[in-house]
Amino acid sequence: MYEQIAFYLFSMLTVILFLITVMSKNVLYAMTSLASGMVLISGFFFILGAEFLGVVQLIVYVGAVMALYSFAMMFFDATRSIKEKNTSSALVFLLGGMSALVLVLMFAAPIFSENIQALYPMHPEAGNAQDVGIVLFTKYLIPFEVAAVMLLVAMIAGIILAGKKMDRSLTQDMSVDMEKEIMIQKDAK
Amino acid sequence: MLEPIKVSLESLNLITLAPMLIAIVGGLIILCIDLFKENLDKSLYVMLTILILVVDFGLVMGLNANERGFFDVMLIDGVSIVSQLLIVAGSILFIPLGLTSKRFHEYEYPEFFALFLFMVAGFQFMAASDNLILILVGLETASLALYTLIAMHNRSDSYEAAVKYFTMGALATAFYAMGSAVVYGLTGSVELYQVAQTLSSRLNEPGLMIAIFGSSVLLLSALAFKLSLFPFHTWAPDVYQGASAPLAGYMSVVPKIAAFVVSLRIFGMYIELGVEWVRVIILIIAVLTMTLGNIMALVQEDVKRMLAYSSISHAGFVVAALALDTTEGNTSIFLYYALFMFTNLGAFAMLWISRHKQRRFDDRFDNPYEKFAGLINIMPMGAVIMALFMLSLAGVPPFSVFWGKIYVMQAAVNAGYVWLAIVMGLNSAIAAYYYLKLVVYMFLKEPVKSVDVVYYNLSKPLMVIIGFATVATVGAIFYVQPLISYFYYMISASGY
Amino acid sequence: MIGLSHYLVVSALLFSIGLMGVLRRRNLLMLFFATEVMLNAVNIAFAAISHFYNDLTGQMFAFFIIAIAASEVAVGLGILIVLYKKQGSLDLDELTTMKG
Amino acid sequence: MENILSVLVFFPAIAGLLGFVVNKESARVYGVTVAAIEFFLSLWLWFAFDNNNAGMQFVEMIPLIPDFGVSYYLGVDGISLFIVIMSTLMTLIGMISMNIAKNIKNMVITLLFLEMTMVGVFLSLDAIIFYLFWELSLVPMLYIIGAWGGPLRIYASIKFFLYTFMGSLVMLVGMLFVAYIYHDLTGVWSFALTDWYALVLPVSYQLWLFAAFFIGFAIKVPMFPFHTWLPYAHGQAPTIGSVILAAVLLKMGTYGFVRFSLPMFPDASVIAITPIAIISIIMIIYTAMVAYAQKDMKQVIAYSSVSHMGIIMLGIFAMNAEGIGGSVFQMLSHGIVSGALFMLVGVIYDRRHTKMMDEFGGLATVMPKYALVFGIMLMASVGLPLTIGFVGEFLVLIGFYNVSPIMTILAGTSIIVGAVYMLSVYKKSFFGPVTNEANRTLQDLDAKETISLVPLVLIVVWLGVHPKPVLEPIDNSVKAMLSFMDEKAITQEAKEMIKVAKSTQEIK
Amino acid sequence: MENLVYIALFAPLVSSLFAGLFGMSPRQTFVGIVSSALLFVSMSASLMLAYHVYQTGAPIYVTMKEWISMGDLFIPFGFVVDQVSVTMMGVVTVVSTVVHVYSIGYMDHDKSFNRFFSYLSAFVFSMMVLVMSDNFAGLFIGWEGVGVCSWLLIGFWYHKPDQSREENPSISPSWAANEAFIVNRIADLGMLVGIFILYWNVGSLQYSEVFAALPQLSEIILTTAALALFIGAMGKSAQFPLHTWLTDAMEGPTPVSALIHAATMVTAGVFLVIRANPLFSMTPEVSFFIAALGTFVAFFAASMALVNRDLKRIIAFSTLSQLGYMFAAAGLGAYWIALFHLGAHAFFKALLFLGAGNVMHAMHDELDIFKMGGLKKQMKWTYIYMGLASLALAGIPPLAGFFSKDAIIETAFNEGTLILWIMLVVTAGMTAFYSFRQVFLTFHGDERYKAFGIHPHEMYKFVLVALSPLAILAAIAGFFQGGFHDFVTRLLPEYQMSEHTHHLALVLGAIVLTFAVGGIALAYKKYANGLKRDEKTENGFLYKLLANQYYIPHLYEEIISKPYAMISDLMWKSVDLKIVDATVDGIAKFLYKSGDGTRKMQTGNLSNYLNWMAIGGIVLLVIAMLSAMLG
Repeated sequence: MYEQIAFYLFSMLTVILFLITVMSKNVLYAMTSLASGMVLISGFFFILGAEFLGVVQLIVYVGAVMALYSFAMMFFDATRSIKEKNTSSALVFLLGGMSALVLVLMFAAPIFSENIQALYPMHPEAGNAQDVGIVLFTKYLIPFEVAAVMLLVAMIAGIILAGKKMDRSLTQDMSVDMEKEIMIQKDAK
Repeated sequence: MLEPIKVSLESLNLITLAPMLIAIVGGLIILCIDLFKENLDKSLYVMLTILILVVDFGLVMGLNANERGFFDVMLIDGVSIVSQLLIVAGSILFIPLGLTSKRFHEYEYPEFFALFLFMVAGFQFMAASDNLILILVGLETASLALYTLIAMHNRSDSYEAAVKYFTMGALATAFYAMGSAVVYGLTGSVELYQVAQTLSSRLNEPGLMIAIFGSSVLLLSALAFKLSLFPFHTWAPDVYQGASAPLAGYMSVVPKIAAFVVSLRIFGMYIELGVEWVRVIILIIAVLTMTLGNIMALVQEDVKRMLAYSSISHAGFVVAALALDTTEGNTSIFLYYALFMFTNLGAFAMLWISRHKQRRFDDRFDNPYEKFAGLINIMPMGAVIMALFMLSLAGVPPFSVFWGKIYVMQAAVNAGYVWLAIVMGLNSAIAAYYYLKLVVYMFLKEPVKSVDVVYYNLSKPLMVIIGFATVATVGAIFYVQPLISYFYYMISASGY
Repeated sequence: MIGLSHYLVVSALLFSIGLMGVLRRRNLLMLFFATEVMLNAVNIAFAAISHFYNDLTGQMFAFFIIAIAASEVAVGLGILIVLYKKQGSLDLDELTTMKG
Repeated sequence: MENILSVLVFFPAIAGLLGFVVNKESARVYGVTVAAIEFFLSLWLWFAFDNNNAGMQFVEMIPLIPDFGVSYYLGVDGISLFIVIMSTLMTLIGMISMNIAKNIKNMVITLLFLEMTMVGVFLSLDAIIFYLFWELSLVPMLYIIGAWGGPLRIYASIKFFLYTFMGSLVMLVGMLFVAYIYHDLTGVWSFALTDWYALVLPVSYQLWLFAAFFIGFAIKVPMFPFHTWLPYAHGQAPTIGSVILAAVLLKMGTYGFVRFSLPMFPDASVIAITPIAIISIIMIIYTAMVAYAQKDMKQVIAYSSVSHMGIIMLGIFAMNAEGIGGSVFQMLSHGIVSGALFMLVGVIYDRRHTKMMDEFGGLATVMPKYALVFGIMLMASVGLPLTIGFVGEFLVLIGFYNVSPIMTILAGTSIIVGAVYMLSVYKKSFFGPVTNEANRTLQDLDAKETISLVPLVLIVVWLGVHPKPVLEPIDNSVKAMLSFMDEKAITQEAKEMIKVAKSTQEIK
Repeated sequence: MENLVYIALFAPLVSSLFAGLFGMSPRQTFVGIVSSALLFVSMSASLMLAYHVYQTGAPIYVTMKEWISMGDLFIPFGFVVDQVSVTMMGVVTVVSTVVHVYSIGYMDHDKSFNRFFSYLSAFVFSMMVLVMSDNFAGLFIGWEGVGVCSWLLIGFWYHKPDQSREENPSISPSWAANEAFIVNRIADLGMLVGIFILYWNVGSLQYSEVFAALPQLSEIILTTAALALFIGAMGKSAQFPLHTWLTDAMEGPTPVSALIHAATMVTAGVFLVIRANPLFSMTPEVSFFIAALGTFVAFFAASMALVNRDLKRIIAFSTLSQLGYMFAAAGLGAYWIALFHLGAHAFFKALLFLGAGNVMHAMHDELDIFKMGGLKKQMKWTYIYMGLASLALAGIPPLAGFFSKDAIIETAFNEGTLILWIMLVVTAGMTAFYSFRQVFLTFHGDERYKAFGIHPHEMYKFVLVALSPLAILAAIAGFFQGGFHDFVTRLLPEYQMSEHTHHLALVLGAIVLTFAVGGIALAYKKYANGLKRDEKTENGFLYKLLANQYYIPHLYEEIISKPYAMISDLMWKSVDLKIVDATVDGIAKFLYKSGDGTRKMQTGNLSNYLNWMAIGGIVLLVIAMLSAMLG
């Protein structure tokens, strides 16, 4: 019963919040509603018994990602409402509606099957965090490590791209080649 | 409390990880070297990268086919070995293009090479797994690195390219994730061999077709983006144009090989299961892609952009072979890209040596056709070599791409798709026009502007690379046999 | 009783909302928000399927999607920063030098 | 000298590569020397050729891609022997007569590569190798037309390339399909023609494959309505380009019909007789009329080529030794005669820089030698007995008469309409008073031109009077091919239509 | 004997090549002399062969070498010297030797003197090949060879410009040459078809084998073969409707007209019919058609000659008319008579032409007989020669023409074809009239040429001497009729008049003679005392019709030449360029345009790209949904 109430409440709220995210002209509103929506999604996770995921959702999304976005927003000075020449809403709603229709139809299909045996079954007695931990560090250790590399890549990327060195473009600067030649000449001397 | 899990080290089959591990560790080493001593020359890093990749290549060679490792996440079958070899070989061939006589922004970063190696590792993971999670993670690792590498060229075009590529990539990721979710919902698994098993038993359940088709379509949208298939190709020309020539050339080959492996595993599975619909859709997309790519390439003013469209068209060719789902068809994918790689390496290297820091011929383009006008008078060997590459791309025998084309067409004919082979043939004829256009400019027109700028960026290492590409392009006839027999053996051994 | 389909339908709706955002947004930052929405929608689907199959794989996938989303934000914002430095704007309509 | 064929194919290519080193001023002499050596090599081939052997000789086979059935497979028989010799001869003659100031070195190198591809096409017995040389031959020609041609040269060269390329790709699909069938039946991949000959295909397959090969060959021939690239190519090409194009490249198409279509698809060929004959007749009459309407001398010769190719096509589909042998001979004759005619047009173009006939008139008075040679070639072109042109045309018509008298009569109008346009060219340019002052001081043939034209005149007469040495090997090979086709044909109609020569029957 | 055959055959070739060597050098008299000598050699050899054949009665077969051998087709260079061919050889070599010698004088002032001899000898060689060949292909070689030489010789003065048809009915030598060649080619196609029919039904082209196999062939094949061969003959012998070229061919130098367009080449058609007599005698319908056409042409040509003012054209029409006679004879089965008339005609017609040449030479190439008159004073010998030849032509006894022509007319009577007989008789009268109209207008009456400031003079002596053999032959050839009959009927079918005709022979001869004499008398009355022009007649319809050759050349120009040129132009400009080529270019342009169109989707705007991607995905999803729902 609680589950039902929570589900419908969360559903309605997320839909509304994400619609605001998508429709709002104000970055701040959009971002705030996005953050709130994500919190609510973690609520879904809790309902579904994926507590660990819910926590990660809160930490990573609401914590890290939204923080990043806020910083970015400040950097881009995007607090004021933004003038966008949005794509004609007819097309947007048509496409969005269509995709919603098709996806809903698809998911309305009897996807669920009783016959499917869980490959990595949950153990309600042990708790979600332990379950996740065991699977993550056995079966999904490799993706986990690769994800680490991915994060490293993202970090390096962020550092480089936002770094000062990017301010002077060697790609278009012909003088750097001169410098090099001069240095070579110096060495020769 | 749960039982602690005991796993023996042998069962993990760690060797399957070794090649990627080398690349990742290599990337880390480069980062460390930079920490210890700054301002080392790019040549060092290029050579280090090559060395690391060579070791990587060697390790891939040493892998045994049809093994699984690490809780079955890693899949080392013939396809993954072949594709990894191609990925690594492609990387080895393209990275020395950094050794130009002029300095370009990205090569001044040691991180460039680290990212490059991580990217290679990412592609290798894509190729060496049938787990949708690892595929996605590998894909993202590689893609994120690639976006960065593009942006690091550091001029407004490359940012634009990176943004376009990135944003569309993010959308594609969403499609991929949604598709995987549907697959997961259908089968309770994201490991393709499990998926195939479960799906085959569920295939006859009523009302499920829509979900099966839907899952395939969502995954197809995501991979079609990577493979630059119509109508998901729109990024390709802009990104090629914005990226530096070596990277553009690289993008036209290596990521596509990785994406083809994934497509092969996913759509091969669908077709194998008897979902003919997927084959039809892929064929339609393939025909549209090769045709539209071609006719758009006809009207380009920039050689690099033209090559971008042409590589779209080539991808259309190959994806048609994929849809055939025969051993020959699958072999032809790799054969085609192996042969295409050499030619494209040469073509993009030629663009790269002619790269000038300023756009002296056109405001919008680095490599307008006019730049190559009368190249025969300025740089006869260069013109001849470039013409060879163009003819090869056009599919004139005996140059390398011809053998790829003919094998693809043979595969189509063997699978009973003669009309497809004819469409391919006619498309090749259309394609010949824009390749010829460059040849015409080089051989039959008078130079437009001063002479020196055309090979502004030339250096000895690049000459070696171009020489290699030329030899590989011209002499294809002599190594096609071993390639075919090896690829065919590996691919049939892995059951495709 | 709330079944799997309910969750999936919510997921589908959210995915479509995200898609609409991607379609209509011209500001890159806002566009990124929309992609986040799409990924989150998928996560709901994974978590729900995982719950109903009593299988952990879905949660794993959702977990990795979160990681990917985070990395994408980092790289994406990095690119946006260089772009903003150069262009002074995040408007897509001003980002059309390469075309045809 | 077992590998003389390889030598023939690759000698010019290697010489072409080495040619990059040769000094610009000496390039021409180098080219002539190489072409001469190549020509003598081909003559040696003839000398060593066994006239009584109707099959392939000097066969060389090296597997290149065994998994795919591609091998380096060369051989020569009576049909290809003389086309090869003609190719080397015309290259030599063209090289001698060449009158190009710009970039002569590039021209020489290009020609040598072209020679390789030409010889290669006629000697290959592997479909893929054949296709390889076939396609490769487009490239040097593209360059020759495009770099040394007239004002529309780029349009013309690209049109030439793309048109033929398009057709040959369809043909390639056909080849792949044959290979597939071969693999299906035998389990072995092979593109070797001799293997393919053994295939007996159902008629429906034959028809489709015939159509695929037809497109490839027909565009090259060029058959109506695929001929429109030819006037542009000829009109824009430099003399040497036209000579080679008309003399050799067009023959690739007709040679392809003889080498591929007939023996591989006998039933389909028999079914195709009527449509092809109709197209050929259209080619003969229609293009002759178009030729008559031309104002440009070279265009007349260009269209006349199409008309003559119609005769050749007709003979190939006569399905008897007279017709096919006549066609092969006519290929040689057309090669030499039209090559010579193009050279002759080049002669006047070099002097006056125009090819418009209304600019001339009365040239016979000013340039008697030129007029004489032109007249001889003209007569050969209209098929005067005792010139090379008659033998082929006569054999073709007599051969096709057995198929359809009515169509033969229609095709036979070629001797009338041919005379109409050729004589009108001659009258407009050579007869009448000298009206244009610019023509009054024209030089007659110089030494270089004489040296290059006189051998052709001699050949025209020699082979017109004594064609036996050439006809005999052709005859043997064609007869063998026909009896083979007859055995292979499935349908009764085909068996009836394919006429095995009595002499071959007696041997059996 | 073989050697003699080769000498007879190749001496003219040697002569031609020898003269050809000097073809581009200035005039060399010795070239003419050597050529004539070689022709004399050929003539001697021919006559010796004739004697030999006469003596032994056995034909000589010579096979020089193989020419074409392909499939089952085998064609050698084979020659036969039998009664028919040796007759022809004799006629050809005699006339050509005379013409060669004559030409030395006639072409005296022409700077292309050497070239002329080369062509002329080449013609003789071709003609010899034509008559001597023992197979149809060899015949065709000669057939085409003489065609080319005729082309070369008609167009000998190629430098003359084109004129309008009113100024010069044959426009220009080069035009006339082309016309002759092309018209002949039309007929040659028929001949080729005949050859093809014979080959595919007999399997050989050797006369002996073909004729031996004829009885096995069906009637339809025989008829078509005969008809096709006769079409060939029609072209070469300028039978209606392919006759226009012959009068235009008079543009050539007069010796050429004499040799080619009177004595030898034009009779090749007759020769063909005679040679292939086994075939024609088996096809009575075709033969009758030949006879009827011959008769018609005889009459038709004679009618045109009545009013013509051109010296050479009159003779040309008369040639045409006489060819008609020959065909009539051949068609009626009297092959030997045809051959006899052929020989006789060759002599007197060559003589007539050469005489006309003298006149032209004297008159500075003036040809209009209305501008001549009274030339007999200045040109006595020529007058005698031409008068003699005209008498022979008119069929006045005892000259050659009488015997041969009379025999033909008698044959027509004998065959019971009265209409033919009447026409032939009337034609004989017309022949006499126009011949003497010409003679009188040229040699008698007032000296009209003086008004044009011309000073005529007689031809060189040696030329006149050289003409004497012809004159003698024209005069006496008729007496050999009996001998000739015995000689050739060993090969040719015998033709004897029936008893009935034999009885009437004198009467018939008298009727013909009456007509001939009547014609001469009429001519004498009208023209012997100078030209009296009659405006009314000249403007009459009939006169104009005849003077304009029944408007046939105009008609041909309007319905053949002009439409052909127009259609050709249309084919090129409208069909080839606007349809065929434009389609090809259109496809290319369409592709290029669609490239331009589709590249618009590449706006450069990321938002559009994302839209495309989303559209792609959604469309695929919708297709997926639809196809899943529809099954």
